[in-house]
Amino acid sequence: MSSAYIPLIVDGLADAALIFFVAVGLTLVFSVMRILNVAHGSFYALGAYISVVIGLWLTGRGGPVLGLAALVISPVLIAVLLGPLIELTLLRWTYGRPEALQILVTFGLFLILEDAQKLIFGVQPYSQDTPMQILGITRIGGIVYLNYQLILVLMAVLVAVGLRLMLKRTRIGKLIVTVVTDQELAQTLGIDSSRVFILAFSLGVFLAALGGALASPTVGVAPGLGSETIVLAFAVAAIGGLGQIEGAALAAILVGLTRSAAIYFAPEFQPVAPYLVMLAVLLVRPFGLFGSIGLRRI
Amino acid sequence: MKHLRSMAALAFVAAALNPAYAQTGKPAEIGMGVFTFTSGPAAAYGMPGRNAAELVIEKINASGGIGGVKIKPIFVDEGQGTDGVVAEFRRLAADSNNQAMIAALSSGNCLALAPVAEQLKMPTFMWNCDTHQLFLKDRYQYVYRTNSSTVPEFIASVLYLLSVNPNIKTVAIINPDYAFGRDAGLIFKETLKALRPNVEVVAELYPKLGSPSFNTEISRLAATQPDVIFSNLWGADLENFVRQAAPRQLFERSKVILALGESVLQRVGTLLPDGVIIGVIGDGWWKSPHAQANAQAKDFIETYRKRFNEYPVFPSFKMANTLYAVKAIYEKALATNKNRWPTREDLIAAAKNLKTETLTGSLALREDNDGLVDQIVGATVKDSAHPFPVMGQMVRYPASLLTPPVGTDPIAWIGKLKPDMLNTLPKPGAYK
Amino acid sequence: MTAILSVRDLHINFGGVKAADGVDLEIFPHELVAVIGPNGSGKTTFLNLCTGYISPSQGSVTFEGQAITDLRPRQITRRGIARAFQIPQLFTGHSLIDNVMLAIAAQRGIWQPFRPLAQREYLDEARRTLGLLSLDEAADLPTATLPEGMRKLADIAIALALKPRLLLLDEPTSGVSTAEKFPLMDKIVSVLRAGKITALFVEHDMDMVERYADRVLVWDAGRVIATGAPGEILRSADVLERVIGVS
Amino acid sequence: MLRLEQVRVRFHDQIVLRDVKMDVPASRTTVLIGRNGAGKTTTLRAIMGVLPLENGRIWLDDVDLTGVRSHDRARFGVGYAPEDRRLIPDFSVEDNLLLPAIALRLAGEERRRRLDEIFNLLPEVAALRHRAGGVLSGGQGKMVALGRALMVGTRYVLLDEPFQGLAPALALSYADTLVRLRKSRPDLGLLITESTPRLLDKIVDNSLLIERGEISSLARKAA
Amino acid sequence: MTLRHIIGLALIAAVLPLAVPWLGFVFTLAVGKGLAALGVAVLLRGGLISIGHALYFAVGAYATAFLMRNDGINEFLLLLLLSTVVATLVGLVVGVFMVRYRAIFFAMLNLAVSMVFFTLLSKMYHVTGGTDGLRVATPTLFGFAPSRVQFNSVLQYGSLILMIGAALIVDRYLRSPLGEALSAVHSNEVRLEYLGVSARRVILIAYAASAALAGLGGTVTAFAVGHIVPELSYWTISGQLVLIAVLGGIGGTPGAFIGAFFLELVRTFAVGFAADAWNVIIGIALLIVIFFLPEGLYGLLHRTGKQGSTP
Repeated sequence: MSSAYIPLIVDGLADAALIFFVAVGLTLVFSVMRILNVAHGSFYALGAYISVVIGLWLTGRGGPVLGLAALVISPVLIAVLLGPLIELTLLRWTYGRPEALQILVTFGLFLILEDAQKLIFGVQPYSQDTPMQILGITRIGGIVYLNYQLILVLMAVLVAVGLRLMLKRTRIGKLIVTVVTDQELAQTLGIDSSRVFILAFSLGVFLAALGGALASPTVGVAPGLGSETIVLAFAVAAIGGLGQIEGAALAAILVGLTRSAAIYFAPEFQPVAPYLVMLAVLLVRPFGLFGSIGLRRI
Repeated sequence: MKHLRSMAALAFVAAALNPAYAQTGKPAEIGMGVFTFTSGPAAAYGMPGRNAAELVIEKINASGGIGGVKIKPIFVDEGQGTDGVVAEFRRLAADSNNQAMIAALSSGNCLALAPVAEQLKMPTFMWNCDTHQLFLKDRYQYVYRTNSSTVPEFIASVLYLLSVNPNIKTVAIINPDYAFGRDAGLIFKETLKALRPNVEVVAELYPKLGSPSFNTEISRLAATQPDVIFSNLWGADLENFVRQAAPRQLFERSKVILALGESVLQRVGTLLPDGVIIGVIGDGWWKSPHAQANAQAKDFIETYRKRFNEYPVFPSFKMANTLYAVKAIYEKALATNKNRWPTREDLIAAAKNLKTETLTGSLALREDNDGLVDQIVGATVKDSAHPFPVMGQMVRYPASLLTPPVGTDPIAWIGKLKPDMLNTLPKPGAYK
Repeated sequence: MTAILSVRDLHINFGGVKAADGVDLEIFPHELVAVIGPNGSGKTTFLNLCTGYISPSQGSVTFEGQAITDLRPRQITRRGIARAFQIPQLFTGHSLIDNVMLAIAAQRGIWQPFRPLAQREYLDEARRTLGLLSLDEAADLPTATLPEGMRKLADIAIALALKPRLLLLDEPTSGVSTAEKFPLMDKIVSVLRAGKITALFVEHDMDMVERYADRVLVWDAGRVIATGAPGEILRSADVLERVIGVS
Repeated sequence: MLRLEQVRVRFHDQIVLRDVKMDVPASRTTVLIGRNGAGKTTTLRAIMGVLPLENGRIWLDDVDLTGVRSHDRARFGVGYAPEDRRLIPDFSVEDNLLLPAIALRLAGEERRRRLDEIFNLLPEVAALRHRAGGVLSGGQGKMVALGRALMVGTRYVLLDEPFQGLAPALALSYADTLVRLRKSRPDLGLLITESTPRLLDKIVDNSLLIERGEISSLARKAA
Repeated sequence: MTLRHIIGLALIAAVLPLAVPWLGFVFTLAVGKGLAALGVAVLLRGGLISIGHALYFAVGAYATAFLMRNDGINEFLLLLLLSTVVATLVGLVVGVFMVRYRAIFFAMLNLAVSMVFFTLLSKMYHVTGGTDGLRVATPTLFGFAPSRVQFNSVLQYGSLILMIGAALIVDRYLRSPLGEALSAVHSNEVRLEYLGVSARRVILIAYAASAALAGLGGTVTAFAVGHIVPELSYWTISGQLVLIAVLGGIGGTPGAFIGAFFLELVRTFAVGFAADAWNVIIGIALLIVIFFLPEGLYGLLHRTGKQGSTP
C-alpha cells in the first residue's frame, strides 16, 4: 500500500471515531426500547454545548487539565438530569404504540430541544480548544495530526469494547440484554424492566452527550448541529443493523473511510457518502450488516 | 347559515388584525424589515450585522430620525429558510407602514428576494449581497446593493497576494459550497490566470456551508502542500476552520488568504501566525485610517464595544453603512420633494447615482444599482494594545480600478486584466 | 383419479428440528381430509409449505398438475388454494363485512382505485358468504372486538369468499366451545360440499375427525406415518399411542 | 396455597379468562388441561403478573399478589418456564440459569447452593453449563428453562406445556426429571399446563380442565 | 362529510385574504404543504411512515424550475401536470425499492434517499444552483402572460381548487378496494398476501400517489415562493410533513390541510412574537395532539361537529 493512503486511513478512522459516538447510543436505545429517537442528535449537541461551557469554566478555575474533565462530567450530568425525566414523562407512554407516533413524539422533543438550545446558548458558535492544545501533535505520513484526534480513535475503541463487556459481564448489562431479548420473560425472572428502560435510555443519552462532548474540542458547536448529527446517526445505525453495537462500529469505520476517500478523490461526493453506503448495504442486506428479522408466526 | 355567520365573524377579526390603511403624508414611523441570520452557523456573521442595525437605528432615532420620523426595525431571521424568508418579506411588504427593506445576508436569499421586491415594488437595499450574479442577468428598479460585489472583493485578494508573494506556483482553494464560495473561487482562479498564467490550482474543496468539521479537508490540504491556500469561508465555518487548521500547522506551511478573516480576528485570531492575509471584503475595518478619522465612526465603534463587548467587525459596518446610506437616500428624496414625504418611487429615484460618505469611506450607487466600495486587504500582525492580532501592511484599493464597468461581463473583463496592473496599484503597507 | 394436490419428498429444518422430513402425499378432488398429529409434528409447517409462506429445502408441491413449489402465497392463492389460519388472520382495522368484501374484491380484481369497496354487488355477496356461517349479525362489527370463536369463523369466511378449489383449514374448531363445534363444522362442510371444494383440515378433536373426514393423515415428527379412513386409523394402536395419548 | 379468585383477563379486546377460580396447593402437582387457545398460558401469565387482571385476585398464602408488580413476584419464590424456552442466546447456560439470581441480588452463597441443586437434579444441564443458550437443541433448552424456573421458584414452579415440541423419547426423559423433582422437592407447588397430560401420570395430584377460559375440576381423564 | 369540511376550509381560505391580503400567500404555502402532507397521510394509512417525502416535494419544485429553464415550458397548467408526472415517476422508481421495507426501515430508507437527493441538490452547483437554488419565473396562463400580482391571485384560488380536488380524489381512493387494501397492509399483510394480492404492489401504487401529491405540493410552493432551494428536501421538512399529517389527523383527507393551515398560521405568528421559540410551540402542540387528541385536529372538528348535530 502506498504511503499516500496512510493519511486517508488516519483521517477515515478519526472521522469514524466521531461517527461511532454519534450512532452507538442511538442503536443502543433502539435495541432496548425499539424506539428510533429523533432527538438523539439534540443530546449530542447538548453534550457539546455543556462540555464547552463547563470546560471553559473549569479551565478558567483550575487549568487546562481540569478542562479535560468537563468532557466526561457534562455527559454524565446530562444523562442523569434528562434521561430519566424524558423516559418517564414522554417515552413511557409510547411503548407498544405505532412507530409513526413514537417517531413523532421524539420529533416533537427534537423541535423543543433545538429551540431550547437556541434560547439557552444563543446562536453564536461555542468552542473550546484547550483539550487539543494540551495534548500536542503527531506527524503521520508527513501530515500533522492532533493527538486528540488519535486519542478519540482510542476512546471509540474503548467505548465499543467497554459497552460490549458491560452488556456481557456486568449485572446491569445482563439485565439489559435480558430485557432486550424478552421483556416479559425478564419480568417473570424478577427484572424490573421499567428501571432497565430508564437506565438504558439514560445510557443512550450519555453516549450521545459523550459523543458531542468529545467532538466539541475539534468542531464548532452551533445551532443546527443536532439535526445534522441525527441523520448521520440514522444512516450509520441502519448500515450496522439497528440495535447492533458491533454493527455500528463497523458501519462507522465504513462511513469514515468512505468519507475521507471521497475528500481525497471526489470531494463533491463527501456529503453523500454515508447515504450511498447505507443504500448499498440495505439493498443487499435489508436489515443492515448485523441485523435480521424473523418470519411472523401464523 | 351558521357557516356564513362564522365566516363573517372571521372576516371581521381579520379586518381588525389588518394594519392601518395607506397613509398620505408623513407616517408615524418608518417600518423597515431587516433581514439577517440570527440563527444557524451563519449567525456568527449575521449577529454583528443585527447588533449594528440596532445601534445605528437607535442613534438615528435619538437624533430625530429621518426627516423627523423614527425608524422601526422588524428583524427577520434568515435562518428559517428561503421560503420562510420570502413569506416574511411578502407579509412585511403588504403592510404599508413598512417602507423599505434591508435584505439580505446570504446570496441565496438575495437572489430569491430580488424578484419579489421588484414584483411588490418594495425598495430593497441589499446590505450584504456580494454575489455578482445579483445584477448579472436581471435589471431591477427597486433593488440596490449598498456594498461591493465578489468581483472587486476577490480580485483584491489576488492583487495583495501577488504583491507580497510574487513567485507562487501552486494554490489550493477551500470555499463554502454556494454562489458566494463558487463565485469567489472562479474570480480568484480567473484573476490568477490573467495575472500569473503558470500558477497551478492543485485542489479545490467546497465543503457544505455549516460543516462542523474540516479535519479531513485539512489533511488533504496538508498533503497537497500548496504555496497558497485561499478561502472565503466565513461565520462559524471560518472559526471552525481556523481552530482546526491552526494547531495542525496549516498556516505555517502555506501562505493563507482568509478573505473574510477580519470577522473572526477577535475570536480566534490568536491562533493565527503573523502574515496571514486578511480581507474585509469592502472597507469596513474598524481600525482603518478612514474609520479612525471619522468622529461618527469612532463613536459607533466605542458604543458598539461597550454594548456588545467586542469591536464591530466588517459585517457590522456593512449594515451600519447601509442604514446611513438609506438615511441619505431619504434625505435626498425629501430635499428633492421639498419635504413632501417620499413615495417608494421617490425613494428609488433618489437612490439612483447616490454618492455618500460612510463610516469607513464612501459608497457610490451606479446606474445599474450596484455599489462601489473600496477594498482593504492586510496581513495579521500582533498588536500590544489588543489581545488579538490586527491587520497590518494594509492596502486600500480604489473601487473604480477593481470593478468592471456597467454592462460588461465580469469574468470576461477579468480575463483582460494585465499583469502590469500590479505596478499601477498602491502597495501593501501604503494605507496607513 | 388424478390428485388435485400432490406433495413429493418435502423437507425443511428449523434450527435442527425436522418440521418436514420427506413428506409424500396426495389429495384428491372433493375429498375432505383430516390432518392429525401431536403438537409440533409439522402440520402447520406443512400448510405453510403448500401455500408458499416458507419454501422447502427439498421436494415439490404440485397443484392441479402444475408445480407451485416456489411460488409466493399470493400466486398460489390466485391459483385456487385458500387458507384459514390457526391464529385467525384478519384485518383488524376493518369491520367483518369489509374483511370479506376485500376478499371478494381481491378475487375479482383489486386494482380499482376509484370505485368504492362498499358497492352493492360486493355487499350482497359478502352478506351471503357471512350468512353461510351465520355471521350476518356481526357483519358491521370491527373484527378486533369479535370473540375468538367468531374470529375463527371470520377467517374461514374470508377464505371461502375467495372461491377456492382447495381449502386448507388449520384447526378450524379450536377456540370454539364444544357445544358449538358440531353445528359449526356442519355448516363448513355443507358449504364445501355445495361448492365442490376439496379441503384439508388440521384437527385435534378425534370426534370431529371421525364424523367429518373422508380420510385421515397422521403426522408425527415431520412425516406422514399413516393414512386411511377415520374408522380404521382411529383404532390403530400406534396412532392412539402417538397422537391421542392413550395406550 | 396459590389461589385465583374470580380472575378475569382480557387480551386484545377479548375475555380470555372468565372469572377463574383455582387453587394450587403447595407440595402438590396440579395439571391444567385444555386445548390451544383455551386460556392455559394466559392463566400462567396472569399469575406471573405480565397480563393485567380485569377483575379478581391472586393470593399466595396470605399475600395478595394482585397489587404486586410482575418483577416483584419472583421475590415470592414463584418460578415460571414458558412454553417456548426463551433463553438468552448470547449467554452461557450457567449465566442463563443465574439470571434470576442476579436480578434478585441473591447472595453468592445462596446462588451456589441453588445452582448446585439444579445441577444435581438436571445432570445433563450441568454438562452444558458453558455452552451458549442459542446453540442448544429444543430438549436441552427446555431443561435449562426448567432449571431457570427452579432458580426463582422456591415455593412454586409454573411450567407451560413442558412437552410441547419434544420428541417422544425426550418427553419421557423430561417427565422422569419431573418425577425426580417431585421427590427432591416435596414442598414445592407445581402447576403444569398440558394438552396431552398422559406423561404426567406419575406425579399428578390434581387435574383441572380449562375450556373457553373457564376451569372445571376433573378427576382423571377417561381414556 | 369530507366534502363539507374541505369546502368549508377552502371558503375560509378564500375569504380571509380579502381582509388580510398577505394571508393569501400564507394559505397558498399551506396548500402546498398540505398536498404533500396528504401524500404522507396516504402512506400512514398503510402503516408506513416516510421521513423522506420532502424529496418529492422538492422534485416537484425542481422539475418546474428545470422545465421552465431548460425546456422553455411556461404554461402554468402544463407545468403543474408535468412536474406532478415527474414526481410520480421518481416515486415509482424509488418505490420499487421501498416496497420491500416496512416500519423503521421504510422510514429510514426514505430518509436516506431524500438526504442523497438533498446533498446532490446542494452539491451540483452548476446544475441546480447549489444552496442558492433556482428561480421560478411567473408562468403563462393559457398563453397569456399575467403580471406577478395577477398570477398570485390565480395561484391562490387555483390552489384551493387543487386542494378540494386532491382531497376528494384521495378520499375516493382510500374507500376503494385498492385503498382499503392499503390499510389492510397495515393490519395484516400476511392475510392480504393470502387473498392473492401483492402487498408490495398495493404499496407501490400508494407510494406513487403520495409522491404525486407531494410533487404537486412542491410545484405549488415553487410557484408561490418564486425561488426554490435544496432545503425543500431536507429531513426536517419531511418531519414537518409527517407532523402536519398527524397534527391534522389522518382520519380524513381534510386533516392534512387543516394541519397545514394550522402550522403555517402558527409559524407566521410565531415568527412575529416568538421567533426563537416557534419550534418549541410546534413541538409542544404536537405532543399535546399526540397525547390528548389521538385523532388530530380534524378529529376535534369531527367530534364537536357530531355533538352539535345531536338534538
